[in-house]
Amino acid sequence: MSARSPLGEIAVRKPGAQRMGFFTDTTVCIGCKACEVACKQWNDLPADGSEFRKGGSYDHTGTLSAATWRHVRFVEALAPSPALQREAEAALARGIGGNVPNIPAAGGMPSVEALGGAGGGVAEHEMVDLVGIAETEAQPQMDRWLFMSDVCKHCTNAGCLDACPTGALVRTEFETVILQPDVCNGCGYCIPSCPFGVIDRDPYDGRAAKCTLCYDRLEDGLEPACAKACPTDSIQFGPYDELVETAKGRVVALHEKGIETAYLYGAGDAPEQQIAGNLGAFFLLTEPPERFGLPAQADSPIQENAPVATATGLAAAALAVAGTVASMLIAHRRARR
Amino acid sequence: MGESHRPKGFKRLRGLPVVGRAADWGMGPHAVSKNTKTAGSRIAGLKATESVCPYCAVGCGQIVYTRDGELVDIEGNPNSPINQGTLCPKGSASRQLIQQPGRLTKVKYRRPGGTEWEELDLETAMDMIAERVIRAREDHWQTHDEHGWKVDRTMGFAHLGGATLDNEENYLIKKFFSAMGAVQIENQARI
Amino acid sequence: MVWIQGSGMAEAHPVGFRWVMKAKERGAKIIHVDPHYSRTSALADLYAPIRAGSDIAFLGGLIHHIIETDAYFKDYVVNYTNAATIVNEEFKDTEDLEGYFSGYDPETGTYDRSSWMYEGGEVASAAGQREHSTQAFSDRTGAGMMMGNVESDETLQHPRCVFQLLKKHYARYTPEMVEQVCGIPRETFLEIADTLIANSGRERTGMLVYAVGWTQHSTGVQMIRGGAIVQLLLGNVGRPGGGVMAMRGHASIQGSSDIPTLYELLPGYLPMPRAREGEVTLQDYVDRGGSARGWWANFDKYIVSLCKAWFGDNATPENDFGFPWLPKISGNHSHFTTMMRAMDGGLDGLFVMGQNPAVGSQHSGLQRRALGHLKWLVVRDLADLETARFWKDSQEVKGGEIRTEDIQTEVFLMPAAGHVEKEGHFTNTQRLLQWRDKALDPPGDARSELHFMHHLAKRVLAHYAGSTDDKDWPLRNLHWDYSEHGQHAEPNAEDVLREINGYEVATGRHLSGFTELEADGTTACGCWIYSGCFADGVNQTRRRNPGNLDDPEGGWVSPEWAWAWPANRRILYNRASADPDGKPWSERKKYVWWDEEEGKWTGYDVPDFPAPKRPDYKAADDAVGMDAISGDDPFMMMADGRAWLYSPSGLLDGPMPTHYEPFESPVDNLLYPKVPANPAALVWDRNDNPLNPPRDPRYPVVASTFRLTEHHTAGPMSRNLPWLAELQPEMFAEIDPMLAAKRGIEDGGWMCIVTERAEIEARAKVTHRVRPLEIAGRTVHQISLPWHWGSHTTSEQGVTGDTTNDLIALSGDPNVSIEDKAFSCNVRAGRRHNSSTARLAHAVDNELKLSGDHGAEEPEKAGQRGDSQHPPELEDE
Amino acid sequence: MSHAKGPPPEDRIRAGDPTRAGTRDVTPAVGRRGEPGRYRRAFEGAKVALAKPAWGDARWSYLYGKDTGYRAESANGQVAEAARRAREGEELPEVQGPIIRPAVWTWEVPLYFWFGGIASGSSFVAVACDAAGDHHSATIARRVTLAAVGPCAPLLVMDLGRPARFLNMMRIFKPRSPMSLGAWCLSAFSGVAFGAVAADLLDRPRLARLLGVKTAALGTYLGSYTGVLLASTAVPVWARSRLFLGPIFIATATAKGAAANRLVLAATGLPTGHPTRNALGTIETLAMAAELTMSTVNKKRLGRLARSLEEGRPGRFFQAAEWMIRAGLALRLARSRGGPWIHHLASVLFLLAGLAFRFGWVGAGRASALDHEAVARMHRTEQRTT
Repeated sequence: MSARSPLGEIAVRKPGAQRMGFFTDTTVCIGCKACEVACKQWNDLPADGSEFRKGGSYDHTGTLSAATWRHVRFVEALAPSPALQREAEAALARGIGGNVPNIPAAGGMPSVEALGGAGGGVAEHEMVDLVGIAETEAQPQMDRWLFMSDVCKHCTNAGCLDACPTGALVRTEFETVILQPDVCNGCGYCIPSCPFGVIDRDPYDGRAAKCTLCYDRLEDGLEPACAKACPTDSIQFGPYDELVETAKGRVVALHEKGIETAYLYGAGDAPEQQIAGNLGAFFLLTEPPERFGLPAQADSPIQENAPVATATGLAAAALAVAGTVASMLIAHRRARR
Repeated sequence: MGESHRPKGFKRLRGLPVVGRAADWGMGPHAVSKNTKTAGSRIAGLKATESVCPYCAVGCGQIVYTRDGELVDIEGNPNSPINQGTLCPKGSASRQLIQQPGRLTKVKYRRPGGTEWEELDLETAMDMIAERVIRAREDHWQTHDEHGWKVDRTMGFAHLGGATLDNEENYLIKKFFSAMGAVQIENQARI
Repeated sequence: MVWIQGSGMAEAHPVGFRWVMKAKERGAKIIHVDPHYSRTSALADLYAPIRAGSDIAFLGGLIHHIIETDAYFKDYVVNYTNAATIVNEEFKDTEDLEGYFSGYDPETGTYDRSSWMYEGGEVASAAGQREHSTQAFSDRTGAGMMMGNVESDETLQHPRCVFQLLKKHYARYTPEMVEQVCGIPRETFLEIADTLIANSGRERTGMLVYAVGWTQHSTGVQMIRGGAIVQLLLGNVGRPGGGVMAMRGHASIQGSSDIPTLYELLPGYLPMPRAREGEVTLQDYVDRGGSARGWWANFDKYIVSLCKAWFGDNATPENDFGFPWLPKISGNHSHFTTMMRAMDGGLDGLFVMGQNPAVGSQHSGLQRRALGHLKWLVVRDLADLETARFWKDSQEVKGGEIRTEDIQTEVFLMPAAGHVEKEGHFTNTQRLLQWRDKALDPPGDARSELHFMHHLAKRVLAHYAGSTDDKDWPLRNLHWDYSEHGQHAEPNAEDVLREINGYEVATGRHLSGFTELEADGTTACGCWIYSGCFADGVNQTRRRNPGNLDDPEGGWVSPEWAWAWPANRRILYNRASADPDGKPWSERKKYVWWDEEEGKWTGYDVPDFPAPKRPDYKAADDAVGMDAISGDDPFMMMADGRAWLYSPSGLLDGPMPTHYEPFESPVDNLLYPKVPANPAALVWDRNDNPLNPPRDPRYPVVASTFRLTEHHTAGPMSRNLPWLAELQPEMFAEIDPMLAAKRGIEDGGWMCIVTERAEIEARAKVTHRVRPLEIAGRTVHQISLPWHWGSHTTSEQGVTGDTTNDLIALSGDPNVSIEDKAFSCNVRAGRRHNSSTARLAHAVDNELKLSGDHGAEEPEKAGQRGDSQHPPELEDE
Repeated sequence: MSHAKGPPPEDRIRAGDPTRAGTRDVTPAVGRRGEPGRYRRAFEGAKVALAKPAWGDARWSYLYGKDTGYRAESANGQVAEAARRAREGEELPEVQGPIIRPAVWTWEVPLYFWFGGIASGSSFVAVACDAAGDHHSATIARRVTLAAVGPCAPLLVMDLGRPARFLNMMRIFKPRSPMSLGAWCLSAFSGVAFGAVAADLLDRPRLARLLGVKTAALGTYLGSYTGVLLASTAVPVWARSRLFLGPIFIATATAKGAAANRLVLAATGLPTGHPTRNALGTIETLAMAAELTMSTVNKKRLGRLARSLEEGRPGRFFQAAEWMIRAGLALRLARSRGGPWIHHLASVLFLLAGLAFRFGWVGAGRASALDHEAVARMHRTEQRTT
């Protein structure tokens, strides 16, 4: 299984160059956001607005954007409450495998009404009882708090790269995908073409922008700013094949430690299961991808859809031309008669 | 996983003789701009100075890259056994600390009862402060305290600060203010 | 094993946590005990939520469990601690006196500590000294104690031996009690205890990490003592992978204690001369501070060398080296006391350098008001900040309570140089002195503090040059000789460091270490513990060779990276890493050992022991100085060479940590119902410092504060920086979903937090990370508050918010006057209507309620509150 | 254009702060948009001081060594199997979005789609008229084509974030990108359509007819690529409509082209009952009927995803479009009694319906992209429409 990009896609060709990538291991991430800041520092990106976001735990960045190329997601994972646990166990015992009751969302707090709150001035003695009941019966317990530093995936099958009409997006000798700011005219097509919601057009500047995997640093043999800053090496950088080997070993090591939900997102998959032909920046996760805002499966939308859509479109167009001509001929023939 | 998941269509297209090559048109070297061709790090060849992060007490090593006396970049020092090149978000932002918006470059002065800042010349300010310290020392000098104990000190002025200052600075603060007889010298270590 | 309690290490020291993660990958267990489920908890193997302020009950529980299960490291405990030492008959425990130790004086709220002494030992200083401001220096080290006749029982069976006293003192700190007091389920507690035990001993070591989550309590020092006792019982001190790690919060906060800008200390932890103890002559001072036995026999050398550094050639044996002219302290001159003197109009001027008390100091509403009573204020910082502009747009001014025009304070806001714009060194949390080279010039009129102090000193010294007044002797004779360079006449920082390192007066030769210091005036040294940092005329703090970190033979010690005090030692008391015979306890944990062939101590680090002293050396009873320390007494700074499980002296509030509730606690003290709070703790009892009455139903919620990774302390170094400000844009409070539902508070919505001092508003972060705790059969809610926000920012992309410290009363640990951060409060939905501290507006004219003479400068201003002040009718509620 | 108003905050900060103090530049470092690192080596050929060459500082990990349990020997298939477990299965775990970004396009784009559709449809009409021998109508249709394609380029340029760089569209020819092909197609179409009209004016009918055929050939792509362009994105409602979007867009293009020409021909004096007018009426009716059918089928197929086509503003656009089509069709059926104005009204309704469809489709993309669960579900469910 090859993680190589097709040679024809590589725009910058240099002898001896090899694919470089990121391996982001969420099991050692401490959610400090050093990567976000180090990225902004090196790339001289502006702050992206100071909005207090609800429901996102400590995430006030929200998404990757034209001015934010690393973004740390926070997931407050809840374990089921004792009551739910019992219900689930009972269900399993009855043989209703897989149909385990849903665990409430981390962001979704129980509403005031649901918990029987009467607004502001509840007397202390009232409180104790209600709390006690809620505690033991319905309250889910905080289980794990997960952090994941998201970034451009530098896909093998890159949607943005396929979409770009100006050649502003190119694949480099490191098989990363970068946007050349001196070329981009801000057509915006790359934005919906990215299956990971990475690239964005800056509302002030008008051009699109995203992670370059620090192309300028790579040229001088420097590690990308985020990977360098990461205090716990949650973000690792290196030759892609080596990284994938390390990461696979990590998954096995975690399985041996009993963390059986650990898996790689974007590398090490069987060919028919690859995400966008494998990701240049891949992740080690312990929860389903959707918890981190990642799709379970993805590919370059153009590679996936454009051939068939073009075919049906053109076929329909041919039909339309034929139909138009036919109608016209029929009408005129009828008129002549 | 069904076969349908794979972009077989595109892969197959790419395999075709002419169409296949056309699939990669527009993506080769001619898409590369001049700037990209000459891309490189903005710190190559710059003066590098070794420093230490000013935030918490872990003491991470930093490298400061400057060009003609102007700050270009601060990043972690990979040689430091403490941080091995890494930095936390605050340390990573320390260039912005130096080049921060609203960085003071002039002495600001607020006169008694004043409603706005005024600007002062540094030397004037230093003279004014020296005069006030001397007066405060004299006005509140105690040879003995109210219990009759010999104290030889002034209670007229106090000092607070020091936890982010250099030890050399703290040393001069302690040495000089003690020589003046001041005892109310404190810092963050207690707060 | 890494045990983190009272610290959010991953939040506040992310890069330090790098090594915790490495340890975790190597198989170490990470334990986090904290009221606040933080990013540290998320990475820990085991997390236990604890009610803020109940840590001693937990620690006592651990001590109880370790002793009960016989799990302590016997060889270590018997040989290296004072477990076997017998305490005199007068001593009475809190178990005997229902919450008090013997010697309590309810009138003054202080202890007479003479009854806590060892049998046969004597305290050299007068009994009953009440200098609670300044923990008597001699006490800390046992210096001055006569150890010769002290008795011990190595079988640990004597009913009055320290071990048995510990056992008795903590007999009621059972897992069940821990559950009741701390809210930690019994199973979780036992799991933690057993993990600690399993990871300690000969083959394994465990490390304890704490930070201001412990220090900032009315029982802060005793919490740390409790942690130390656990670590000593488990044999985790002086060994690699062990220790009690204080995670310090500022770049050089360690340095600013070593070379202290602290009122009760001189450089190198020498005490300031104390008027009350009559330390007027050098001899008095040395007699009280020095010690006949142990390291402190060198005390006179350090103080004389310091005086030589300060007064140069003018310091002579005839004039006691100028010592008599040093100012003397007489009570508590700490920051809080000083600010209250300012409040009452007793202070003319204040220098604030790189600090923001208007946000960062406890009871900041009072701090801001006090600033307005100064005649002048000098603030030095990188940008405008709340402390400098309190007269312009503070809460009180904006709220209309105080008019700007009425504030007569003259303010100088001086532009300071940043860390890369000056050279000098920081001392980090592990005592490493690290030099920073200067990278660029500061902009405009910005200058370093070194420049400021140097040029201020030159002006003042010139003024006094012709004075003949005796009080001006120190200024006339001050040795102030630092070379200047550059267009701004910047003093040379290395010159200052050379003086700190010390030199031979006659030749100017740099000293190689404090062992070269003499008491006869032939050496000068600005800080004895730093002596050696400029050995051989080389700036040792500028060394940057990390060595081979992968070398299994101690490569990780990196002895040639920078320089650690003392004498470049990386682990203190590392003699304890070897057994009494001088052999490493285990091959796995070897660090420093006795080399019989060479006849000296050797190892990966600089041995913290006299190199040629044989492990089998036995000190004679009448030996003095270092000769009194036997070859198997690793804790050589203590007079008995032992680590103290029981502190016969040194602490003002008890020889053993005892659980007391915080002053503002919503629950009773289950262990000592008659003594809710630390009876010896400090409280400034004033109208403008009102306390929430204990167990007041109006304040049912426990609050504690914490730090965020994205911000730094009071905010001027982070809130003005767009890159950091956007990451945590608003002040928030973390609150559990149940309490939120009760109060109608919605996630992301506004809420208010109320105490007697203030009402602040914050965004609600409703999260399951915060858990209500079961405390003694009732549910107690906790909220957690970050404290980084203030009212001013310099930039459009900076952030502002309400100040958490507005909420907190002034109170303090009796030993070190550090604030108490656990408090009670109430919360409601919505925004505040008045300025945050409007509640104080009418309380500022101080009417005296209670006072006690504690030897403070103005005794009526500092009071102390023990149980006696608690309204009795609330006791049985 | 989606440009934010006024200077960005960091520029305001820079403008408010001094730039020099003493010897130092004190311009605050608050970032600059769109200029990643500025990519410029300070000194050509120079090394970076205190950094190990060839990514040396990154080529080791403190986590990965013999002393950590960081890595184990990789077992065959275990890693892929772990990923399969986490990523497969119909049941959707909790989604913490957003997953993708919506397109940033504003009103210019649907309007461009609309004009492009008319132009494309008109080019078909011109060819048909020529084929049927009605060269007069063909000339008119070629003019309508040119007139309709006229606003397209300006609209496209206006939508760019950097309109001054619109020529960069011509920098490369990239068949893979519908946007690139579309831009090339649009310029070729415009050029050829202009040539055809010029040939008409210069009285070169044979050339005009030839160019007319070429225009129509390009028109097949111009009319359909807009649908392809939307279908080739990660937006669920577009991507999952990939089989229908091209045909739907072509159908409306054909209808709009016919309708526009019918109206123009009527206005320029082509009499009622003229076979071309009749034929055009038939074409628009059939095309719109086809569109309505395909839309309905597509919506059925989309299932839950169709919500973004039914709700909110885009939903209202779709409803309006569908009602206009139904009304138009009804009017057509009633035409015998109502006379030509009814007929014209139907054509106008079809034209407007086409416009509403375009706005509806573009708007639905936004809603769909922000429906995190829909995005997640699209990638979870295994059976994809082919």
